[in-house]
Amino acid sequence: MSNKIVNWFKYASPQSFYPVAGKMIPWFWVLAAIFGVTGLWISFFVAPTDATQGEGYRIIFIHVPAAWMSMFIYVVMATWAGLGLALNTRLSGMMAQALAPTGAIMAFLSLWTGAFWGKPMWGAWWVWDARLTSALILFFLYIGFIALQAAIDDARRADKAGAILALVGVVNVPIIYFSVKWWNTLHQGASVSINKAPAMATTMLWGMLIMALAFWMYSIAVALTRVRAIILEREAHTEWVKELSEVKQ
Amino acid sequence: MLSATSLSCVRGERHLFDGLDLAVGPGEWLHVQGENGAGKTSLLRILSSLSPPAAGEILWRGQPIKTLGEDYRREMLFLGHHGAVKEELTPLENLTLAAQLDGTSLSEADAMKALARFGLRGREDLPVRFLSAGQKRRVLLARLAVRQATLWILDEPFTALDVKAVDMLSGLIVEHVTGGGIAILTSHQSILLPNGKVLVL
Amino acid sequence: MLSATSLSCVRGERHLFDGLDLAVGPGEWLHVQGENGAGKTSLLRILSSLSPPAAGEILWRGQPIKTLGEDYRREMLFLGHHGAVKEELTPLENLTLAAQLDGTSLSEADAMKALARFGLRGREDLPVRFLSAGQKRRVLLARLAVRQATLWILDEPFTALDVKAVDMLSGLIVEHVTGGGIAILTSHQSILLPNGKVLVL
Amino acid sequence: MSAVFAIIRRDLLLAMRRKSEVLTALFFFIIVVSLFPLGIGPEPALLRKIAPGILWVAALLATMLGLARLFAPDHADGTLEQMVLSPTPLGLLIAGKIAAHWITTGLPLVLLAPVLGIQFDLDSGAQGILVVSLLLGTPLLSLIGAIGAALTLGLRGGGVLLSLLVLPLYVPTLIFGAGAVEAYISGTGAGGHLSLLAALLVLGGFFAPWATTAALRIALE
Amino acid sequence: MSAVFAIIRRDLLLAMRRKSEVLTALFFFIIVVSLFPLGIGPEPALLRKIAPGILWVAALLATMLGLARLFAPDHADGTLEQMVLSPTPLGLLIAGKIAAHWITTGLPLVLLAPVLGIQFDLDSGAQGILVVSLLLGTPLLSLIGAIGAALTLGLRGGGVLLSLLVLPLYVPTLIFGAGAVEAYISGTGAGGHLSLLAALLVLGGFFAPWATTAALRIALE
Amino acid sequence: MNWGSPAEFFAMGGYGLYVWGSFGVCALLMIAEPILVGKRRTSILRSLRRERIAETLDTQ
Ligand code: HEM
Ligand SMILES: Nc1ncnc2c1ncn2[C@@H]1O[C@H](COP(=O)(O)OP(=O)(O)OP(=O)(O)O)[C@@H](O)[C@H]1O
Ligand SMILES: Nc1ncnc2c1ncn2[C@@H]1O[C@H](COP(=O)(O)OP(=O)(O)OP(=O)(O)O)[C@@H](O)[C@H]1O
Ligand SMILES: [Mg+2]
Ligand SMILES: [Mg+2]
Repeated sequence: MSNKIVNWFKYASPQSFYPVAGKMIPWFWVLAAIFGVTGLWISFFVAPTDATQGEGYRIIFIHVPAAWMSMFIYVVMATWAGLGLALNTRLSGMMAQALAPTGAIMAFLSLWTGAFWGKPMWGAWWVWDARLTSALILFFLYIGFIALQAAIDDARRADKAGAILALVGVVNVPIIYFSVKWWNTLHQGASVSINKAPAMATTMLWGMLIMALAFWMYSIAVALTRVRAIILEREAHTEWVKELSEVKQ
Repeated sequence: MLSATSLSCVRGERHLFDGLDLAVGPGEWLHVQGENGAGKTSLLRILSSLSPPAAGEILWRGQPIKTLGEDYRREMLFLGHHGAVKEELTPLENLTLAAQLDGTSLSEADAMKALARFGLRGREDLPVRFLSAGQKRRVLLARLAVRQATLWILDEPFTALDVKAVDMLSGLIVEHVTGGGIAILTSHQSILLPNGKVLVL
Repeated sequence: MLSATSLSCVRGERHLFDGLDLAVGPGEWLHVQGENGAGKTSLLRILSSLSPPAAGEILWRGQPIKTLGEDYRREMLFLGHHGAVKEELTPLENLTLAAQLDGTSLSEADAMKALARFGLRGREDLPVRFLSAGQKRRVLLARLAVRQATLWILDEPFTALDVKAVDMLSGLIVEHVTGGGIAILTSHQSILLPNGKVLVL
Repeated sequence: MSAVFAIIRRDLLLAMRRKSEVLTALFFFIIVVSLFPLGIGPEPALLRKIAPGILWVAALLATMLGLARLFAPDHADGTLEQMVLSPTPLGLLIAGKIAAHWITTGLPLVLLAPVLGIQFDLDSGAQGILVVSLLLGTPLLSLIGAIGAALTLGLRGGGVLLSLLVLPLYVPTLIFGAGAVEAYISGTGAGGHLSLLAALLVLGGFFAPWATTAALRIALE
Repeated sequence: MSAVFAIIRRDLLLAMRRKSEVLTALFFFIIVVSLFPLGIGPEPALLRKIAPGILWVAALLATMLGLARLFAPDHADGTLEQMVLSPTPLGLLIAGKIAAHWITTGLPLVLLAPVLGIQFDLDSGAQGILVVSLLLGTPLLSLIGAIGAALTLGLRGGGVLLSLLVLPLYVPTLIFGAGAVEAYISGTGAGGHLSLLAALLVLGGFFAPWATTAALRIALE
Repeated sequence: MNWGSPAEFFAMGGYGLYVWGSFGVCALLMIAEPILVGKRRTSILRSLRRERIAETLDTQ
């Protein structure tokens, strides 16, 4: 038991995490590529044309994974942030900081692909639908987190302040989601809303799931690469960084 | 009795000090000296528990101040570079409100007496923003006279004061120390008071 | 040659001074002394044309500074309580931008030299808000070394400086004055420099 | 406890001393509300329809404007350091400051809202709901805002960063607040919205002072 | 003249150094615009109708928020004193500061407005008019705002007092700006509104720096 | 297989703009992000190496 805790803390130090992450990154890239290629192949060549939406529906294969990842990454980020506040480990803050830009990109992609889907399907780039609106707010939360950390020069302070914001945000995300949903259904104003996926063909479902896996692997790979850069930046003046082979050469 | 063992302070990548030990007992005062940027202000902020040290521990009456918390803060008074004085309020209001924040209360007569002692008679009701640089500092220092605290931590208390005020403040410090209090202060001028220790950063 | 005749200054209902005359010629410097609140800062702001006197006139080379306007300001340098130093910028940027505002330009090498002279070597690229109280003042004072002005008006220039920096600044003032410049300054400490006049408020 | 009242009294005194502060938050509210008819045009039916939304958005912006000054002056002159070092628990002092902020900015808005409602031709029932929704909502705005104010304390460009952090968190308050009035007007009853608002207020009252305190400690380190 | 460019360069440098400043003004704009549908409801027809008004009011508020920081930091750290004492005429320096303010806050709004127009389903012609009206209007907002910023400099509660002074002066800009887009949508042609806006801009360009300079001198006395 | 010819593939049944607009931006971001992260890494590594060299020069 105690052995396990020791192990855990060992990997929670940037020094020992750095090489481990370095070894894992290529694998995640490989997995991302495999799932990506398979997913794309299914999306374009296996999945049949949709009865109502024609070929336009193929956007779903990136739209839904991006939307999922944007929500999932926020939760993971807040978890790391909470761990950082509770256990005062340096690595946690770095992880949260490394995840935020990727999460923001995913949120942006869900908005962008959604808009490019909405235009042909609804005739408008944007409607004030509940899901769209809450996705937009999630994007703002990411931007707020990134802007706050960018505005603080002291890394430790940035970590802690970001952690508080992320935790406050994670409490608020469900509240925001349900309030927006309720707002929209009460008004019943929107002439259109996202119709539940039309009895999705199993190939479509598979394509979507595999693409989601690809997005997942991609996110992990990028976040790990970024966290390694952050570790180097923050630990620049420690002995172990100076002893790294990539620094010595 | 305040003591610290192997304190260190890091700002950016600069180690301001490492392995610093100090101990000041009742009836003693400590003069922290050093060049500009040596880390005096940083040390005082650490000792007052405003910022945590990079390493090391600070003990008050033998117990770490981190665990003491409020009990330490109740016995300690920190006056920094900033005035902690509201420009819109008068010296009198500043003084009474500061006392209330500390959880004590201060009668108007006592407050007036403290202000008069610091040469602010006739300015009790003038908003602080009209006061001169030195008069603003005096309002701040009047808190020393009214707040009961065992440990004083003062960052450059003599700044902007004229000769008379410097004497007055020195007198106050001597009184505090001989009464069993402790004072830690920084100053670029030399201070001739009894029972002083010097720490050079 | 700066002279003033029967200046007076009123703040609120308080007459800080009335009928004040002064004259400082090339190669001389004036030490304005007085208790806290005597009106030193107010006088310096009047002399620098920042605020108008309640009565009286100020002449520069025999002409009233009000009509001289820019011509006076070009020959004069005023450094007040405030830093006029941007906390977000580095000392180097602060110095070069201040020079550009004055309509002159300053090479990076010269700026580095001035900063090094004031003991800021190695801090040229650190945003000013990370500097200590004394280091901030030094950035401000480095302007003295780079700006060509005949008349220096300095409000408490020695504040927050350590002994070494005080010597350095004194040296700079002596150099300026012996070169035919004029300096007017306030300080609560006595200053031992040649050719000084004293004005007690 | 007396320290809490002392801090409320002090903040109110400061607000009075700065005279303009309370009044101008109010005037900001009035002017923003009045800008819309100018920007949108004078059709009464259209204006009545958008009135709850506009009044609520204006109230939200007016509260938000004062937020940057919630802790900044105390930070600049060192009072905040003294508060951290005070023997009274910081959380209590912060709660006092938030209360004072609401009294000086939220409460006046609540009192003034009915007058502005008249400009938009709201009936007295809708006015009542508007006041109740603001009475429940504005303290929540102060509570949430305090977290943002503490997080951005002392940062360059803090004012705008603050709104970036805080506005997304204001969304539920806005939706339930404006929603209550609209629901009343459309005849579905405002009860649900108002009780959700009250629930959020209780939640905020518990957590916001705590989060604010933590953020302030970090800002001062 | 080189001092003017120096000051523009300096202010842009400061804006970059504070990193978030430019971006957050933009995001404030986006978020405020997004708040209105949340307060008013999602009906596309209604939203399309009020879109020009909302976009313009939000642009106006976004410009206004940054105004308090136009002179205040320079005042607090004594730079403004040095500018007054500088041999370069103060009016030129002030014009430089106003230009920098527009570049950092007004220009990004102009560039972003079309994206937000999409959210309200404006067609491309209306978008064009919106951009042109903002291009003429936002410099005017900076110019007028500078006068207000100078007048309230160093006053307690200045931020809110500032909006009180400035917002009424912004009314003509708002009416012509939002009016231009509405006129286009309703088919009456935006030419008249836009040329009035241009005339106001020329007028403002002449008088505002002068008035600002006078106000600054008074504030510093 | 859904497509008779490459042209058909790129037309996406008339939805080409939207489908490729989505997939294109997605691909763009997912290529740009790793490149930017890589740049960040190489720049910090470069400055670390430079510091190392400066240090060895100092000690000599
Ligand atoms: C800017 C526009 C849009 C945004 C921001 C957006 C956002 C989202 C989000 C956040 C999700 C995940 C929700 C969840 O899993 O519960 C999602 C899923 C989905 N979206 Fe969108 N969306 C947009 C436009 C569209 C359009 C135009 C369509 C189709 C006409 C669409 C179809 C779907 C489908 C089918 C799902 C999967 C639903 C499910 O898994 O239950 N979206 N979208
Ligand atoms: N991020 C940073 N990177 C490098 N150095 C830093 C950083 N932040 C602060 N410093 C340095 O830390 C020191 C802080 O010193 P401190 O304010 O404690 O000095 P001090 O002894 O009080 O000086 P003074 O007599 O001037 O008041 C300064 O030398 C400053 O340059
Ligand atoms: N509105 C007012 N009513 C009455 N007195 C005022 C008013 N405004 C300023 N004063 C007084 O004017 C004086 C201003 O002095 P000034 O700042 O010039 O002093 P100083 O000589 O520079 O002092 P120090 O050594 O403390 O810097 C102070 O005594 C202040 O109390
Ligand atoms: Mg110091
Ligand atoms: Mg003075």
